[in-house]
Amino acid sequence: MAKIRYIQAVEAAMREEMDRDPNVFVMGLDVEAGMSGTTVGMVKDYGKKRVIDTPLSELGYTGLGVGAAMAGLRPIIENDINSLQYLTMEQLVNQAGKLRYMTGGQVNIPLTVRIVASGGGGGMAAQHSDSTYAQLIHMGMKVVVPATPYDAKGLIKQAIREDDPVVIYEPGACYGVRGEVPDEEYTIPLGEADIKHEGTDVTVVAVGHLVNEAVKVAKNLEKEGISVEVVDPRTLFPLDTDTILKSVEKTGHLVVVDDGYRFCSFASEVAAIVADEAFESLKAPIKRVTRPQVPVPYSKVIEMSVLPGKDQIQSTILSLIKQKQNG
Amino acid sequence: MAKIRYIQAVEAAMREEMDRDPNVFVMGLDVEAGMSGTTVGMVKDYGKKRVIDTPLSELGYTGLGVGAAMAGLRPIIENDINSLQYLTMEQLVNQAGKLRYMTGGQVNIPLTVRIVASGGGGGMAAQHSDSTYAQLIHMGMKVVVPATPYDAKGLIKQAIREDDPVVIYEPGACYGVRGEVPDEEYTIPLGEADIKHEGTDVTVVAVGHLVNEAVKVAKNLEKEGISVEVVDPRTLFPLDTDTILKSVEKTGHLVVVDDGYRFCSFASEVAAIVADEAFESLKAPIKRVTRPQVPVPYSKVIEMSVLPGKDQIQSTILSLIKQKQNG
Amino acid sequence: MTLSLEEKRNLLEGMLMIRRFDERAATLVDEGEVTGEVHQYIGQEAVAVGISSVIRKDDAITSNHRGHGHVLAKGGDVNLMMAELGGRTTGYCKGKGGSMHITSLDLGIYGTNGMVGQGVPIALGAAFANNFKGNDNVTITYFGEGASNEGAVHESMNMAAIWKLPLIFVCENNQYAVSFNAKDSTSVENIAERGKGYGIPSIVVDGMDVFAVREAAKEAVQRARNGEGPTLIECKTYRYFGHFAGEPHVLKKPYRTDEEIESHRQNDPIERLKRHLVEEGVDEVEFAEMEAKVHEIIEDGVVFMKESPRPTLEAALEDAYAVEHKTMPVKGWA
Amino acid sequence: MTLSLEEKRNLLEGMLMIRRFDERAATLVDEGEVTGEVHQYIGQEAVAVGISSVIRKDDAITSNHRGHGHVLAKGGDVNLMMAELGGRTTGYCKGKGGSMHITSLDLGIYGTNGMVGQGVPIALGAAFANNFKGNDNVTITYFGEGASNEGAVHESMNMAAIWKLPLIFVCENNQYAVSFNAKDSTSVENIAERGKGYGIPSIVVDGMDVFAVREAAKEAVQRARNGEGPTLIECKTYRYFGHFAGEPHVLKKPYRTDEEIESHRQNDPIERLKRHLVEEGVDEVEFAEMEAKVHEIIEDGVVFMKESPRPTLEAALEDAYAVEHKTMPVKGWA
Ligand SMILES: Cc1ncc(C[n+]2csc(CCOP(=O)(O)OP(=O)(O)O)c2C)c(N)n1
Ligand SMILES: Cc1ncc(C[n+]2csc(CCOP(=O)(O)OP(=O)(O)O)c2C)c(N)n1
Ligand SMILES: [Mg+2]
Ligand SMILES: [Mg+2]
Repeated sequence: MAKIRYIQAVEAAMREEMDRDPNVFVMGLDVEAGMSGTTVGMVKDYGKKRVIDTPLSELGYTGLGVGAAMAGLRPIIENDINSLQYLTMEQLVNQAGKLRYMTGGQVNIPLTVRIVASGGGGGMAAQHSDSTYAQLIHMGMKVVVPATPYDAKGLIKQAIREDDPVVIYEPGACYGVRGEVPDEEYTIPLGEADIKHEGTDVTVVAVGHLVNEAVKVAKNLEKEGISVEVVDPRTLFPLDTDTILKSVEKTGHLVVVDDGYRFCSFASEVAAIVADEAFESLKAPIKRVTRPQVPVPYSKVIEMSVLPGKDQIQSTILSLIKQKQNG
Repeated sequence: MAKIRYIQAVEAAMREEMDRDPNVFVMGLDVEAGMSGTTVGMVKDYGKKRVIDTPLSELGYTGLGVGAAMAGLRPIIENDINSLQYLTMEQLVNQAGKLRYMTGGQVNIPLTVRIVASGGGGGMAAQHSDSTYAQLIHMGMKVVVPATPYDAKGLIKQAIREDDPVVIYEPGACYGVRGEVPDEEYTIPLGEADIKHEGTDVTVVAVGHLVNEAVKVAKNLEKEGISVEVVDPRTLFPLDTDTILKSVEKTGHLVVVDDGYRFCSFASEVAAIVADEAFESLKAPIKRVTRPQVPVPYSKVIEMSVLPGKDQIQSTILSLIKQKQNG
Repeated sequence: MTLSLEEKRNLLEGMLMIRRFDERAATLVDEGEVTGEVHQYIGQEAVAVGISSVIRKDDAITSNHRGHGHVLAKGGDVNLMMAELGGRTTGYCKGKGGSMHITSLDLGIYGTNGMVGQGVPIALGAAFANNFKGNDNVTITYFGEGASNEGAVHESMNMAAIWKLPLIFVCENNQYAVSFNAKDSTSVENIAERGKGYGIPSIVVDGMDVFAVREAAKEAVQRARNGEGPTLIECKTYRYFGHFAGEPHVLKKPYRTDEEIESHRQNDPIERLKRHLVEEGVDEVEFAEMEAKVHEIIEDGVVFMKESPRPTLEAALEDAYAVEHKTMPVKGWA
Repeated sequence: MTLSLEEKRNLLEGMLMIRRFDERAATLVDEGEVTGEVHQYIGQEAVAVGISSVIRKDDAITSNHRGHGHVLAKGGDVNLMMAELGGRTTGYCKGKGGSMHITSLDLGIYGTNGMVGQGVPIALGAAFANNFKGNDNVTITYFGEGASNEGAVHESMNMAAIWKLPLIFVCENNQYAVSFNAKDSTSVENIAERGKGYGIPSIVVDGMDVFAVREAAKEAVQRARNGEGPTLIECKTYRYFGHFAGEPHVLKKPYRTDEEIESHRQNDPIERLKRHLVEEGVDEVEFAEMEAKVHEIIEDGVVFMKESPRPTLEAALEDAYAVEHKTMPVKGWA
């Protein structure tokens, strides 16, 4: 068991899969130079055949990934801005996401797309700070958002092996996080949630780096006698609804925490599922902590003001609990 | 008051705005020939300067719309497949949708994008049958889905006048619908819901052509003594939450009906809002009637099986009511 | 031109098959057996047949919305195609894809495609994979002159060029993208001009002349197999009918004159080859026999389709994922 | 070349202003006053200054991530730029846009832009609008050689050509897109080759020579004003520093040698113009005075920035829409 940083877990996952399967290759902008920090030195170890810099042609190289995957390779495409997704939507959603179905199950598309350092907080302004996974979830694409080094390694390895397209969002705010990772090989199946903190009063379903923030809040509130259960879905689609529903059945209270824009977000989905399937257990309104419905501003102080974090999680939980105590 | 078809209302709205404001122009694939049926003869009446065929360059001509709008024109861009949106996402969401904010309010972008004959049901297979509005709502773009000729005319006229980008989805299933439209000029403000059928037992919030289906169901069920209120938000963002909440406060029951894929859909959003803000009024689980999480198949029989319609709306309402009567 | 008479007969039969297939497909639309849009390849047959005559089964193609000809020329089975058009479980895609999505990986057909220009990057990927694997397979990507204005095509040409991929860009310039005349949609006479901007050898050929297409393709294929990179072949051609079967019902005002269409029919690739074969001593009776054979195959296909089952409702929820999950399929209502 | 000495002095001062501005911007990043990424324009000054010297205030530009030079040359105010970089309410965009989004419609600056290649279709729209309005304004769109591989650029070139829009494509070929060498990202020596595929007059100029850029621009502007359509000007240039300020901290292994960088510095556009001016009899003392003046303007800008207020938290929720709604702004938590 070694303690490593998230960014190292990401790299290790790719390297192990590249060692294991010669059909795996990495492609993206500046991957040879290792600009993102997750492919440093890879070109030396795997050669230019498998570590490939692309021109600025996001739609084209995503389509290349689709075709190469259909032909039996296992492309890992690295995008180092969330919003590059927009340029690639057609190939991602309308081709990669549909061709298996449209061909009657003839073709597998084992394409992995990694969104490096996803999210905001870098003082990069709105075009570089989006959260875009809800768009893909809506279209039924497999989406993974690992919060810890352990999850990152296990889920990225599984994503590469999965015979379907999988998009992985690696939150920038997690890159420096350290955590234990086993020395032995392991993978984590898609669609299995993980309870990151057990509790009985309130269920918090959180995504990505906000899982870690929610755990901090849970530990804080423990001291005050409030017992928070933090559920990390890890895979947003397919979604492990059972674990979420079971938790809400126990606690009767739900806060969903998601660094996406509010409307039609993953948070909305979890709220909708629970409002249907665990309605009888609910003792209070379902609360969401999300981005507001505005782009992310450049100026550092106010940037942080639109991004959800620990404070908002904590005060939302407290408002529910207070209601509970009063009610 | 004349009874006209939806498709005629769409055309009339554009023509009136083009007559009113010389800065309005229409651009898209085959608009000169009038392929979509909504621009027939326009080139004769307004000239090639204002009715412009574009090459197959969706990203480029959407960007053209953004720049032209910044420069003071009022472009109407016509896309006759929902999924053309994918190619344009960067200019739509990351430029048009953000530049006002990012420039500190300096620039207005009065761009109108019309999605002609949106949705499925045409036996065109998955790539031509998507529902894509949730992606834009998520990003805070203004989205309108008119269900009737009256709404189409009033909302399209308003969209063209609005100083923000607005995307209008004109459901294919509505194109043949006939309805009354006043002879006098009128517009409908964005963000005002319309109660299409009053009732007291269940609130149905429906979108687009499913509004019309929901009204049929409401009339059906009226005979059986079940009183259904059909709320048509008309504008999905900004959303008239007041009208929805008020209706649920009255009925205590909610079914959301949306021809979008289920996860992170507009239906999810309405459910999430109500599960938070009208929780105390809710007497039963919130039900959603949506597309399932699979692409639309080609084969006609099964195509209809994945698209939500009257039957699913009716049986969902009945299941809620039965629960109510039993509970 | 060192083609045997037998080979030339095959070219003719290939073109005839496409023409009769697409004529029949249109009547099936009228009959309500085929839904959505059918884009007839009629007039352009020499392109697909000429190209396919110099590639192997293990070579790949990607195609577009107007793809029946490409598929047939690459060895597509008429029964399975008809069944797909009819939305039957026996079709290439179990009735889930339809006309614009016929795919057969076994035949190297990486799919016709509903989105203009988007088959091109997919072909780039197939070519990339062949290069990666180190085999000598080539990939053909068919697209229209309209599609050449799509960003995806530009991006793909550049990448194919820099990596010297075994990819052949076949631009079928039939002069229209739906109603939009190529003269108005681009400022250059030849789309082939564009290839130069990527350092791709590019040529223009008479796409109504199956021999000419074949010759150009031969050279391009050789270059690709030798690891010398992509070629762009622009085939000047013409479609005789509407953009899709049924266009006249939709568009009251035609965008082309009857005279224009007629002038291109004078160059008909099938008639030209027939004339050539007659010169070479082939008896016209043979053509009648060929017609009869083709007719039978197609009508058998129609019967096969009509006798095939339609998919069940459960089928609608299958095939989306290789790896399912306990929560899948996610249904749309309770 | 009929430039007066005064005009040449202005060119020098324009280039010097850009260089000193971007030097200072980088130190402000180090000081933590400026967040995100600052992409220095240093080395490329002759391009923006040469182009801007032949256009009017009511002409428009769109720019990219490396846009300070374009903005300054188009008349950007140092105070307002510095304030924007510092995220202050007094900045061009009230601190909401930052370095990559400086916009001033008043000055015809349709924005620097964070997404590579995406300012180009916006410029197309501005040019379309001028054509629509029937005025004689021109639009300049600046983009890198890396951006030239984006589909959006290709699509825009074609549309500009078919509609003969008053748009000038200025490709700044500084030989790298971040770490990716242009030799590897495209197979042609000159991006200008691509223009031919659209029928756009295209030329290559020495982008380190402000006179050469100016001459090329003059001709292009004239053509555009006369309604004769777009031009593509490829400026061969070089950036002296990292892709963004701070790159050396991120990339351990440099992708260019010191020798390579030094060899380009030999061509420095500022030094070249200075030498020319000395030959024309300008006293070196003048340069020192110019430096002092530029220095003062920039330092005043820094002071202006530092003394300006940062936006309030409420401001974060403002400016997204021209037409608000009773439910707006939609907050992210209760
Ligand atoms: C990306 C995209 N844009 C638009 C359409 C609608 N559409 C289908 S075919 C077509 C014309 C294509 O023209 P071309 O590429 O020349 O092929 P042709 O039909 O002439 O064979 C259009 C506009 C589409 N399917 N996909
Ligand atoms: C669409 C898009 N892709 C990638 C990036 C990340 N990125 C920013 S600048 C840049 C390189 C651009 O190269 P070039 O166009 O040559 O301009 P230069 O930086 O050399 O001035 C990259 C890859 C981006 N911002 N936008
Ligand atoms: Mg064509
Ligand atoms: Mg560059």
